[in-house]
Amino acid sequence: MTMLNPDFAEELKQFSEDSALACFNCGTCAAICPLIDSHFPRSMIRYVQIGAKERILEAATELWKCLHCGLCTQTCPREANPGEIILGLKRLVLDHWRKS
Amino acid sequence: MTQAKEKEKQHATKVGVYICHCGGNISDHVDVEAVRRRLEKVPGVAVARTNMFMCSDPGQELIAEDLKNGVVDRVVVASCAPSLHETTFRNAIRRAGANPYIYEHANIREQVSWVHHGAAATEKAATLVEAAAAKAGLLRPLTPIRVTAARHATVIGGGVAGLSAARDLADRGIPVTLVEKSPCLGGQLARLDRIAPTGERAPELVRALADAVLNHPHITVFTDAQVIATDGYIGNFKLTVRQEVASEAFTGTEACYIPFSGMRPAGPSPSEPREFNLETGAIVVATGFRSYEPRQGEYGFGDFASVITLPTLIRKMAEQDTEGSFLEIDGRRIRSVAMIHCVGSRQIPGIHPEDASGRLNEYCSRTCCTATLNAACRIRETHPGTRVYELYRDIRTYGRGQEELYEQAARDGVVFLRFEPDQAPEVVRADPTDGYPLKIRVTDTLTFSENLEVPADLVVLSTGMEPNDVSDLVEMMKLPVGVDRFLLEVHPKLRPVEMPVGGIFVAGTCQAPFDVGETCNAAGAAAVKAASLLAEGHVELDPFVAEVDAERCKGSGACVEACLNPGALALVEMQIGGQTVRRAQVTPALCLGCGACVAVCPENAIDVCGMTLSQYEAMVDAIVADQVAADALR
Amino acid sequence: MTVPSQAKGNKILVLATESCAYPGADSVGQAHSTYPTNVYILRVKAPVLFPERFYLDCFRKGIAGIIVMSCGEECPYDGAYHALARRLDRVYQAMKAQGMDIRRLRLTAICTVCNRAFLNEVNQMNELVQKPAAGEPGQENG
Amino acid sequence: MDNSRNVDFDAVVIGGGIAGLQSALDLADQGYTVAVVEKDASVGGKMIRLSKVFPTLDCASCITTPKMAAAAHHDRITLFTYCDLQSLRRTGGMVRAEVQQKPRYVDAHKCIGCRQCEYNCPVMVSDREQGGFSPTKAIAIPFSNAIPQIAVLNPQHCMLCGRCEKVCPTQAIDYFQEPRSFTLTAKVALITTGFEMTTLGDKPQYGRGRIPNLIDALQMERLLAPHGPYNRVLRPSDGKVPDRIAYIQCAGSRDKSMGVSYCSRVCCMYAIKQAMLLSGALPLADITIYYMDIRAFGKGYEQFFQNAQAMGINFVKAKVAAVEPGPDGAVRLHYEAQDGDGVSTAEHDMAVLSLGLIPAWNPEGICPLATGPDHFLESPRPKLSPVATVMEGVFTAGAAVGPKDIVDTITEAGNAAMAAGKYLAALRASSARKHLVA
Repeated sequence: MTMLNPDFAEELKQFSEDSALACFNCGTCAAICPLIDSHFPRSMIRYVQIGAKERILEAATELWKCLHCGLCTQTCPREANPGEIILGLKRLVLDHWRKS
Repeated sequence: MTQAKEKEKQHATKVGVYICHCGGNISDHVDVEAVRRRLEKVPGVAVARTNMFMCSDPGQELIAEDLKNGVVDRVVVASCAPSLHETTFRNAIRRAGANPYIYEHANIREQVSWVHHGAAATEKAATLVEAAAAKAGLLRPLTPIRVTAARHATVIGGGVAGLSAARDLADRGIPVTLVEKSPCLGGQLARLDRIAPTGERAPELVRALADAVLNHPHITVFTDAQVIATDGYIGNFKLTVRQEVASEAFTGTEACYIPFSGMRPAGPSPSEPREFNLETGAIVVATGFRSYEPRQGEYGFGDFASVITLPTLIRKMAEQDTEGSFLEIDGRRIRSVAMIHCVGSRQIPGIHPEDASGRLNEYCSRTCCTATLNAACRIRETHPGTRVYELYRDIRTYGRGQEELYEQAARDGVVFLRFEPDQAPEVVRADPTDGYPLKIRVTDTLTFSENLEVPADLVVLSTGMEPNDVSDLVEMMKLPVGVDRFLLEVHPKLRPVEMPVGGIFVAGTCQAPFDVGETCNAAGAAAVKAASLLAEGHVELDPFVAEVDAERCKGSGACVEACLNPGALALVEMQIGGQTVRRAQVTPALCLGCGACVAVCPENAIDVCGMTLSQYEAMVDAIVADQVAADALR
Repeated sequence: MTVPSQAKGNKILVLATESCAYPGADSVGQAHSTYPTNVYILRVKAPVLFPERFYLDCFRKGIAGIIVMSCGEECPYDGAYHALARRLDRVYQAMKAQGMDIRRLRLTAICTVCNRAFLNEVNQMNELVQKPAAGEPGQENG
Repeated sequence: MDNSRNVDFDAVVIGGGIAGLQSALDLADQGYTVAVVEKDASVGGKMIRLSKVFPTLDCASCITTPKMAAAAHHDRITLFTYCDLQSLRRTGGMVRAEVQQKPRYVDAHKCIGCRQCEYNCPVMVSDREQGGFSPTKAIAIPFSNAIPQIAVLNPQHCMLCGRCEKVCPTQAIDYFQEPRSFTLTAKVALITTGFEMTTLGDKPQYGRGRIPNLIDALQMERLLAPHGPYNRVLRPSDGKVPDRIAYIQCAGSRDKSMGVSYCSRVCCMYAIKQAMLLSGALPLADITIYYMDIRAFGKGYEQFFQNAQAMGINFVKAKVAAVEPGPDGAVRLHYEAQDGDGVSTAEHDMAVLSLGLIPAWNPEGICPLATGPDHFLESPRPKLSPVATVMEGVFTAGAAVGPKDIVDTITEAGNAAMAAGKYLAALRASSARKHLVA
């Protein structure tokens, strides 16, 4: 059982634009992503929404598979800017690694 | 009329038979040409024609031309169910200058081509059309019954729909009486605060509408009042209204708005219950809805004080109307609110339990998604410290400005979780270490069906709509009720605000869940039908009523005894051949046309116009004709 | 030659009320369900119109079965249903007196969405009229 | 239909779809005279082009044609078809509508709708009324149940061979017909201009309309219609009976990458309706609806959705991200299966884009009506008077004022007729008062 942690979104604000909450989980970004055949990047965005920071850290290496081609951001129906969120998460993870 | 004479008459008429392909709906299964060829040979049938769409303009024109040219004087159209197009063709005949009651309809789509296939379908279609032609041969021109209509309408229910319909009718110059059960006007709208998505204040909307109604010279309002008896018919209803003594004494000389109750008209109310009669031409039923009451234990309702319904939340928030980092409810600081959608709506047999009377609300209540999002946005705006979670099945923000509200809620930080109906969230007491009194366990499909826990100080149930219990009106006025228990219109597209009893209309949430704007549309649509009805001062009714053959009637009185509508039939003294005799007489506007009298007359002296016993006998003869022919060959 | 599905002499007459059973039959059509072709539906305002002799005449003319599909207790004409039920009792007595199988006349209530009930009724009656049995019209004395 | 001179009415209705027809009928039944201005050659709007309608599955033609005929035959209603509205102004308490009738190249008074011109015309033209799947002629009656039944010549394709002129029994062909302008005056106006669909080309990821067997929902309406192009459902590229059919929801709604952020309100229900009709027409076919939220909000709609699930129609919660052509005419979809294995592809024999609704008319330059951010007409009082506009004496109903299904449109049209009727009654009363004073 994962307990939701809504404060994580706040924490992320210092690293990224605050658009993860705009995502309505349609999956376009995951399906359009040419590199990663999983739920990525929606999985990361969803973890931000529910505040599952440890999940993001566990799967951190996935973030670096993203080459920022911009397709997800271009096609996002809610303009949630998935590319920017992934970039922010990279910063967050780096910061976490630096601190630990 | 003797049988021989009737036969003679049947053959003296020229029946036109018009068979519809229905663009393949019929002709894919019924050989329409074969039917036409067979009908052409039937004695009494002058012409038989076919058309791709008989209901289309060229189709109707075929009939009109034949009538105008004197080729036919009786008409049979074989097409879809009569409920769809009987009126269409009667009107076409009327436009061609003929009497619309020389028409008979044969249903060869719903009752043939859609249920039978192959040669047997064609055979049956032909037989049904032959039967219709046999009846048509015996039809007589009839004159509609003209009834004067009281230029007055009664609206039952003083919520948005009732107020709006009353004002509409009164603005058209029609005097209106509005009867409201409770002491106040405004209905369920008075129990709301800000209305999504425009943010308008419900009390202001109620006040505006109620003021217009209370100050209207053509509207009389009775609160604490109910219709307890109805009588009469379209244009001439007689209602008995009972007004109770107001539960709380109110003697104000001006109407006043009571928050969460509505607009209280100026007093004083009667000191004793009173009953009075109303004569009215049309009735608008606008009896509204009530909010679903969750069952004991449903998502913890009743088990935990901090599980409340959305209407309760709206009221508590409005009454406090505070700003501040955290929402406070009953003095408790709310850090986290979880809102659960579809409570008492979209219930599924086998998953959701039925209530004591076996009912299940399988319908969507239409308004709750937006109302919930609206409340969530409001909380996030005025109490940014309070977290909001929404647990939903589908977000149904279908209306204008509603999808935007959904996005705004998301951007304001509302977290959405989606559950499948067979994996409903569970509201449980949290562990002391969780720091919250309650938590909700949910299998969230947005998070790859992981099991998540939502911490909650407050759980809000988005309860759906149920129609108000109007079984007394349903009984009295013979109103049809759908499987969803809302009042059932005649047809959602052809006659969306009409009840089958002429002159009775339906408006608003007693018919289906609607939001405020949709309710006003429904009220306007009902009002426009009532206005059209009452505009002329008289109403024309179908002439399908009993008729006495005074020559045959011996005055036995059997019909009067059998008659189901007191007053429709009576024995009266009249002069026949210089003698005073007692004979049966019909009051057409009161006759229901049921035919109870027909069956009991020992002299066959009474019949229902347009559906006489001999017409039915002719149809049966046509149906068995092939057997008779086969027997003859044997 | 295949036997036509609509063998002679097995026609079923349905008297269907215009406010309940007749739209009910239409609803069966809208669902594109199928039922035997020997079922002939006549639209009636209220079956209370028909005197006893109408039913007996129909059987005499060769109708094999009659189903009166009324609105039941929902009947829009107060009291008509009971008057109808009493009348049909008298028809049953007459049928018995003539040695007819009284199952060939059925009184039932069908609503506008009673698709399954409608199909049940017509299928049951069809089964009955397909078997030549004692009491078939015309064989009363056999 | 003599429109050579200016004519006075109580009300002018702009748009002869179901909303306009219903308002016109409800106004005329109250005793008012009504002019209906329709841009197409036939009234009936989008509804007459549909196969069947949800949730009753009545045939659309059976509900629309009686209303079309009733309006056409009503003593107090005059139809002006094939007419564009040039301007609509209020002056001196009156509404003046400048209207231009497009040339049919056929004399409307002489044409008897016999179709001899159509039968004899040698030029085949793709029939837009049949989704472009079957041909019509360069001169033709617009469609079988059109009202009025008057032929229209398509000048873009006509070769001026003269055959139609030769065979016309009433000498109705007029190759030199010019547009005709006239003015209608009325006391109130109703704007019921309806909607158009977004286009297949809106999203590059959906192939911009160039993927074979990826069609739009209105085209599927024609394939399903009893009087459709093939009289059965076949896929357009090769005439094969499709076994696997997909519906792509929100393919023109709720998607800012396509410029439409709102919900088009009807697509869930029309997709479910078409899926049910398809499973009736092709009982063995696999039908899948890819959706984000099923919005079955109206009376009887949820039950309709449940019935579709019970019939075996598959519902997959996913927004299709991209579509591309597959082998043998198949259509390949890419999506993220939320409950399954993440990113998935699926091949279907054909796929239908559930396109969204956009307004069919823009008041800019024609009349001073305001539009909202979604470009539909603005309704300043959407709660208590959804049919009011910012112009006095001008009312609106139906999809002109936001996407709407037929049931809601018909009810709203009734309310618009009520509002217009009230306005007319008030005018009548005040002019009577003036008379008394004078």
